[in-house]
Amino acid sequence: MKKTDEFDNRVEIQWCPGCPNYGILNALKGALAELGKSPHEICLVSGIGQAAKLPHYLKCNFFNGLHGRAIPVATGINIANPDLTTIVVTGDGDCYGEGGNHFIHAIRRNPDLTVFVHNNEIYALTKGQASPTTPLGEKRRLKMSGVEIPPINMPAFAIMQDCSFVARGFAGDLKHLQDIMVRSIRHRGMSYVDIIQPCITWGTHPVSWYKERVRRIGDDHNPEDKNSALDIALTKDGFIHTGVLYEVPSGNIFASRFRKEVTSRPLTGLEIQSPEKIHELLLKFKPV
Amino acid sequence: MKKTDEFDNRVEIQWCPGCPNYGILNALKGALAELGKSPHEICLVSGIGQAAKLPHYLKCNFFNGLHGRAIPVATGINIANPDLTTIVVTGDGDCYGEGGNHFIHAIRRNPDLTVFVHNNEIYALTKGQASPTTPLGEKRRLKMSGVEIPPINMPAFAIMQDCSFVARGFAGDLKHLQDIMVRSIRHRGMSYVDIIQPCITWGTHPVSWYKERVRRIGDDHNPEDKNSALDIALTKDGFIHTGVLYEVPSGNIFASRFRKEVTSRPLTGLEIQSPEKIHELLLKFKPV
Amino acid sequence: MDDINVVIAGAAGEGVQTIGDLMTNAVAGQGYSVFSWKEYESRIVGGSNSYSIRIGDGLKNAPLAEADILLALNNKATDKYKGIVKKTGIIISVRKEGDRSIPIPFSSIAKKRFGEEIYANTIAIGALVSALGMDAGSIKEIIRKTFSKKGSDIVSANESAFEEGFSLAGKECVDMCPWKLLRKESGYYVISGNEAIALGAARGNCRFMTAYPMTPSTGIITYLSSVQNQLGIFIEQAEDEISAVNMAIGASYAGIRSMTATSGGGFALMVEGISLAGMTETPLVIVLAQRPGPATGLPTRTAQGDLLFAVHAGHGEFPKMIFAPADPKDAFHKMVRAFNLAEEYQTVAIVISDQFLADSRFSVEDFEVEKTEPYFQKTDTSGVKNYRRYRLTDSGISPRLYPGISEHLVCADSDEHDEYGHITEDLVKTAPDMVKKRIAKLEGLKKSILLPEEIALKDAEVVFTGWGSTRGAILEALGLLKMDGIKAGLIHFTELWPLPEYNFPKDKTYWSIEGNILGQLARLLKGEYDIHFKGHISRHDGLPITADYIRREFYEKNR
Amino acid sequence: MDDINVVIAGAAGEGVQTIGDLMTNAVAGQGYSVFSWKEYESRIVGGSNSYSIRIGDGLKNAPLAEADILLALNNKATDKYKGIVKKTGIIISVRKEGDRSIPIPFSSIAKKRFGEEIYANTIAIGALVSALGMDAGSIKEIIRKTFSKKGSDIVSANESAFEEGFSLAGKECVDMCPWKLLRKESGYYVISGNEAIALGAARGNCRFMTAYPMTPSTGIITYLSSVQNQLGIFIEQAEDEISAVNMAIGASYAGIRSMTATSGGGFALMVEGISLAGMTETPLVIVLAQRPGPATGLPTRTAQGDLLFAVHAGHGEFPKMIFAPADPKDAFHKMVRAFNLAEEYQTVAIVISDQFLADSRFSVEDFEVEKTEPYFQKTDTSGVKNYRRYRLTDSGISPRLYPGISEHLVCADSDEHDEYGHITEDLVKTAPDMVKKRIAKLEGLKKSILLPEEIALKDAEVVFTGWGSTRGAILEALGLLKMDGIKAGLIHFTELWPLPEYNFPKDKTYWSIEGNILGQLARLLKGEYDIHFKGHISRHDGLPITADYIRREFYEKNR
Ligand SMILES: Cc1ncc(C[n+]2csc(CCOP(=O)(O)OP(=O)(O)O)c2C)c(N)n1
Ligand SMILES: Cc1ncc(C[n+]2csc(CCOP(=O)(O)OP(=O)(O)O)c2C)c(N)n1
Ligand code: SF4
Ligand code: SF4
Ligand SMILES: [Mg+2]
Ligand SMILES: [Mg+2]
Repeated sequence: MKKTDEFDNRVEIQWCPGCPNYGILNALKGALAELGKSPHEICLVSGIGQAAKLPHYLKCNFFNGLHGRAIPVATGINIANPDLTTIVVTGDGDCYGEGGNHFIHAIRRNPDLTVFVHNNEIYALTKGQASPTTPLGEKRRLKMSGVEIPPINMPAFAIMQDCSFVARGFAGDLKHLQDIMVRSIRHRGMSYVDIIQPCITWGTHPVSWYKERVRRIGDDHNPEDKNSALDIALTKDGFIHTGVLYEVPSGNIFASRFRKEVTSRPLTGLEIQSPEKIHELLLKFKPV
Repeated sequence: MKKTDEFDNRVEIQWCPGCPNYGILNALKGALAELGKSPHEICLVSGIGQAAKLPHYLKCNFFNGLHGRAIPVATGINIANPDLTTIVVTGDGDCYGEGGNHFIHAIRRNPDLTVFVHNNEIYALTKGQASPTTPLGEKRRLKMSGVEIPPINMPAFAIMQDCSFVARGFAGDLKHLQDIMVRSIRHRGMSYVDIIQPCITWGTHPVSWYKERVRRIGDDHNPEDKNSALDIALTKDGFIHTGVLYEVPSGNIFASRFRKEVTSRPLTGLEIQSPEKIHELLLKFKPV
Repeated sequence: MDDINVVIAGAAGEGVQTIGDLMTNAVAGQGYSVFSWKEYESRIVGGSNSYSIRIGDGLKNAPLAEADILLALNNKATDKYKGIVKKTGIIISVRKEGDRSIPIPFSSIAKKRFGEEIYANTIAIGALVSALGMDAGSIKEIIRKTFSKKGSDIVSANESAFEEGFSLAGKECVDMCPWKLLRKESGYYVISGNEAIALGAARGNCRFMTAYPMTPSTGIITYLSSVQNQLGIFIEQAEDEISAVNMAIGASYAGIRSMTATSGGGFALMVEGISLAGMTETPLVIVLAQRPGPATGLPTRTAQGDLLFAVHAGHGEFPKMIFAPADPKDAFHKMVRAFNLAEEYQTVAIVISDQFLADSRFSVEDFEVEKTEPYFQKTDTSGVKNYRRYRLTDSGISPRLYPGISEHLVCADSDEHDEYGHITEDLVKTAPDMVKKRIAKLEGLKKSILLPEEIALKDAEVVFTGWGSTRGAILEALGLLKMDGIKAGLIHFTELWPLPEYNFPKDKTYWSIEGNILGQLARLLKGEYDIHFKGHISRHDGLPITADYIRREFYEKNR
Repeated sequence: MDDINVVIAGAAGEGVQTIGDLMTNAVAGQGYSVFSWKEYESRIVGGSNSYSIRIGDGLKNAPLAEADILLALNNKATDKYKGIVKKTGIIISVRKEGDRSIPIPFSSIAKKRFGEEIYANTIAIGALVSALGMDAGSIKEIIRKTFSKKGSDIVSANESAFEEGFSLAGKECVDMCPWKLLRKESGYYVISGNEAIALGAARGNCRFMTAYPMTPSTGIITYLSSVQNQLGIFIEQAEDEISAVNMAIGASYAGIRSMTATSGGGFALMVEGISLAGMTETPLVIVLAQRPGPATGLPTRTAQGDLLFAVHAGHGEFPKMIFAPADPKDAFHKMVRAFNLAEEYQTVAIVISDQFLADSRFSVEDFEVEKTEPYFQKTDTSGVKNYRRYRLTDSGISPRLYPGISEHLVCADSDEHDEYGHITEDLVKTAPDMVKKRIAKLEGLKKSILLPEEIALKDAEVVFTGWGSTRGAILEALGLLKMDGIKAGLIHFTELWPLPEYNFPKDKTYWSIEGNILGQLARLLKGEYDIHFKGHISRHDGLPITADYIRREFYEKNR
């Protein structure tokens, strides 16, 4: 097996000391090592935010793009070269706020990507505004009397829309998180993990508060059972349920018809378009 | 009661003869008359598409804006003047495609708006491409071998996210549609009606095909029962279930805290900001 | 038989498009050059549309304001368009309309004779073919082919309908119709700007196109989607334009040539992505098909209103290129150039077309497909230990590799970054150096951009400046003015950013001709060169500029 | 005691901001003018930040490159910043650093004496207060107030920490610290550009602000949200910038003054909305707080790189206004003007600031709150039977009503429309007339826009052109150059689009000074006026332009 430190680099990390993002970074390195991947086989794609800085801290190819737009970029990469292990690293603001439209349509499109959402229920990099997952009543910058609109439940939406791998992880339970990551990266088709990642600088609660509220989903849950998965995702018992909620073999994977009918090779490997083909098509524009 | 023809105007309608949009237009006029509204009390807001042309054909105030952006415009109007009956008229492409992010966040924000989505499962104005609601396998421009990605189920999402009024109407069952419209406009908070509106020019099926597949939801369904509403929305039995799926009293309506704490009057009616207030606040910037 | 303009008018859905397309192909099939352009409203049925077919012996790729033959499918259309018919022209219409008209009540005859209104179109075609003095036999062949899938009954009914129209018009034509389109040996391609752009992209080795539908750009992806398997180009409809531009950037980063296309409003949504391509130095080709704005504007009409917006699109400072092809053949080659230069300079190339170029069908003698070749940057990394995606170089061009193809890691960043692609906050050296590196590419680019085309400059007293799709009309206007004794020339731009080193002759009087109200190219030129304009000929009513229009405006404004 | 520059440096989260804010207030509270600016990295903890406080007798609202006093909270900060300390200056730092330094190991003393590192900041404040020769009593009072909520133990520990720092520094200071900040009677407002913009908007009767957070614009909505109930301004965080701009447009259409604010990337996303406001003729105010691009760029730094983008933002052609305030007082009034003119001309006003203006704290003697007044268009509709929202007028300005306020229907359309707001396809008259109507507003606007400010023009040989927040630094540079015997003047723009009628004096040598690499204002001026530039002084490293920098570059480029 590969070693985790193969993914180390010497870039200075800009997160606050003690931020749970460090744990997620390590879990990801662990998962990649466990999967036997090499840095050049991986491409991390991110937007902007604290989470979105992660690709800089892991030796790999990466594209650190615009706020909210990681998923389309990753989809494009996947089109060009499906042999790359392409992983989106994003935040709750990045993915569910600015990038909300791409996320919901990516689920339909089902590209062979893995999406990790560092969900800290806040816009951390911009210093503490509410995000789409901030619970009702929590105090956030611009909403100092408490947030008035309810959070979005994206895991539930994803299950409902038949995203074939939906999980929830916790940055305070790294072994479990690493397992989930391994499974999600192995999964063919779009896999999605919402990772609870307390922000210890701007957030309302310390990591310990979350630890008390996290419950691993029991073995009695069958991840192929959509109703039960949806039930767990919709449960509002004050607990955060972590584990794989939903996992079924992916149906149509993005671009599969094209790969079957035209070429199964990465498009990066195609020969240059022959001028003969162009002549051939042009001829159809010559009326006789 | 008002008369429907109070809402007639003399603008030439640009829809194809026989398009079910005519029926929706009439149902809306009927509903507004039934509610006793006058033209100047109403503001229709739309984006771009065939559906989005509707405001031109009904005597009222309107803002016919950009493709996909009707909901934010309507939300802004609602902030300024909640006394207006503000109704969004949009299409499946407009609302679930280009405007998807606004729709999912509007549900959370819960402004006192009504949203009618003319769902023809196609981009009609641009001549027949697939929309986010086009069923798998249907042939559409750009996808002449059949659409490969599954449709989005927005009514289910809306129910899941506690949108307090979710219904489905059918342009081939206008009496029923008008009833639903009346109820939805009366509802306080965001109400949302997805209206099946076959496109007889570019669509795959004639109105009769839909007629065979539409089933009114029975009286045994309790619209306050969220689980049952979700069940119906998620049902894939080949039938289209019309009626009010979900209706509960709205929780926090958008801006209600501000209306309570600051002013319940429309902001359009406020006095001009007094310079004294400015002086008062400026003083806080004078260190002593 | 040198220059005949046929205008077909009617409501949307009434057959204008069908008749126009069939006649265009039929006439072209006889060996004539044709130029067809459409004028239609943003609706699917109704309204009033027109389809003009200009028929020539040699190339005549520009719209004419006047018609030799008007075929009006309903009375409203007759009323609206009869004014454009020349004194020597004729009208074929439902009712009698003056001396020089051939009345044929298409629908009622169709209904009476063949039981269905649907045959009205074929009757009209028959009449037109007769008026043009064409050989009925070969056109009947086309009709047979067109309807062959519908069964022999339908075929023979259409044949009869054709003959009916042919003979009805034939009788009336006798003294009025001087035209005789005999079959010739030559042959032209007949192609729209959108189709040529699509094929040019394919020739440039584009492998991925994604777009969100928007008139008048949609034709590009529509055509490509119909040949995607043949060409091996992956096509994806995006959920919005923001996704489209970012998908294209992602695919390009990963190593395939990618593009998107849109119109003004969609382009506006792509602007942040343009800046991203500039910062990450990712090649990106965007086609911007203009229509009149602002906002939704006139969605099915034409304009040249987005030039300054495109040139300055994107926050921050970075190099980009702007092309504006003059016609389909030019568009074909410009696409190849756009892909080549976007790759060479690792930045954005915007190809600006407009509804007129996008939708009109032009004749092309020879595409010279081989004239422009796709070329590819080769980065030799043998011996490279320490690969740096953004290595500082004098040209500003860094070695570009693709992720996953080698052991070298390819790191792209939208933040200001160091040579490796990692975020930097070093304001002393790294950050300003990177700014300079990106801007340095402008130097090379300015040399790669083609100089404007100079026409009849030497003797000219009046010189017009133009850009893009108006070239054909302006050329024709030069001819008209020459007949009036005016020595006029043209400096025409089809590559317009960054503006190249160029000296405008000093002793001329300059006039700009543009499809916008502000004179956008003129403004750009004023900012860059030492040039003054005496006047601006501007069209901003949604219609294409014609030679006629230019002459009229020139006299009007020159008084 | 006329001009002292104090620089506080350390890691993010270490207290630089806290110390800087407290000292700014303390010094200002003593009656001095202060000017503070921050320089920080895009991270929450760590890195290296600085906070400069310039203290003066009169207004000194510009950054200085050199420091009289450096307070360095850790050794890395000492290393990075010691170079900027003047020969006559001193360093207060953890370790001894040359002759003129006062070593105070803040953290270890804090830990030793008070059990917690947290008191290090208060020790540092004590030292600084001592070095500046300030009265300890009044500053202690501020410290008491600051910590009063935390209980008396904390208050007294902080008092002791303060005294500890005060006396430690006092001992070393003896020969090194000439400064004596005695309390004075005068008093200034100390305010950031963002806060002044927010209050200006309130003064302009803004009733709705919506934005998506984006550095450095966020301060505006953050401040307004803290006083929303007092002012009666509704605040909403949008799900993205596209929503923000469209919500603002909706609210404005419905009758309340509305605004949004963002930075380059978010502005890019709003561009389609800008075009919408132009077409529907809806007043809209957008604040664009610049930071270095392209793309994410340097998110916490400053630049003037988005001018040309902003001027040309939006597809199609329509009038818009661009303001670029020089300082907070100017920003306050510009906001009122932006709201007034956006309403008068029914279109978009963009107010361009930058990170330097947004975040720095400036002294203001008197805001003259009453000088600019919000004024409102009144539309008399008594007797109007047939209300037309887009009635054609010579000025291009049509009678604007709000929906629901009267029986008159207010119909707004993003398509080209007739006078009633209904979609038109009439290309003969309605469409081109509407284009002309909108563009006609430019005439009035050009007269409403203020002429540039002229400084020392008469005798000047060299004339600089500048815009926006660089005014303070350029003014100071004029002074430096004067001492060198160079006669320099300034033409400074704070309202820059549409450019007004203006004659640049002919006999001058022009240089542009801008926080960008391409000389964007210079390009704009070249396109509009008859002006040539001898050179461009450009800063593009993310830092604000200083007088020093201007002088150095001027000599460098003038050799
Ligand atoms: C178009 C655009 N809008 C806004 C921003 C500013 N911005 C950067 S990160 C961020 C929020 C990040 O929140 P999240 O994704 O939850 O990441 P976190 O910092 O919490 O990990 C915002 C609003 C931006 N960079 N680009
Ligand atoms: C930004 C932008 N992108 C694309 C378009 C082109 N466009 C106009 S309507 C439309 C689709 C409309 O589909 P839908 O909302 O379902 O309306 P329908 O015509 O089917 O009623 C599109 C893509 C546009 N006007 N603006
Ligand atoms: S601000 Fe919060 S999320 Fe960001 S690095 Fe610090 S602790 Fe982590
Ligand atoms: S194209 Fe379809 S949706 Fe549009 S008007 Fe015609 S029938 Fe109706
Ligand atoms: Mg977050
Ligand atoms: Mg539709």
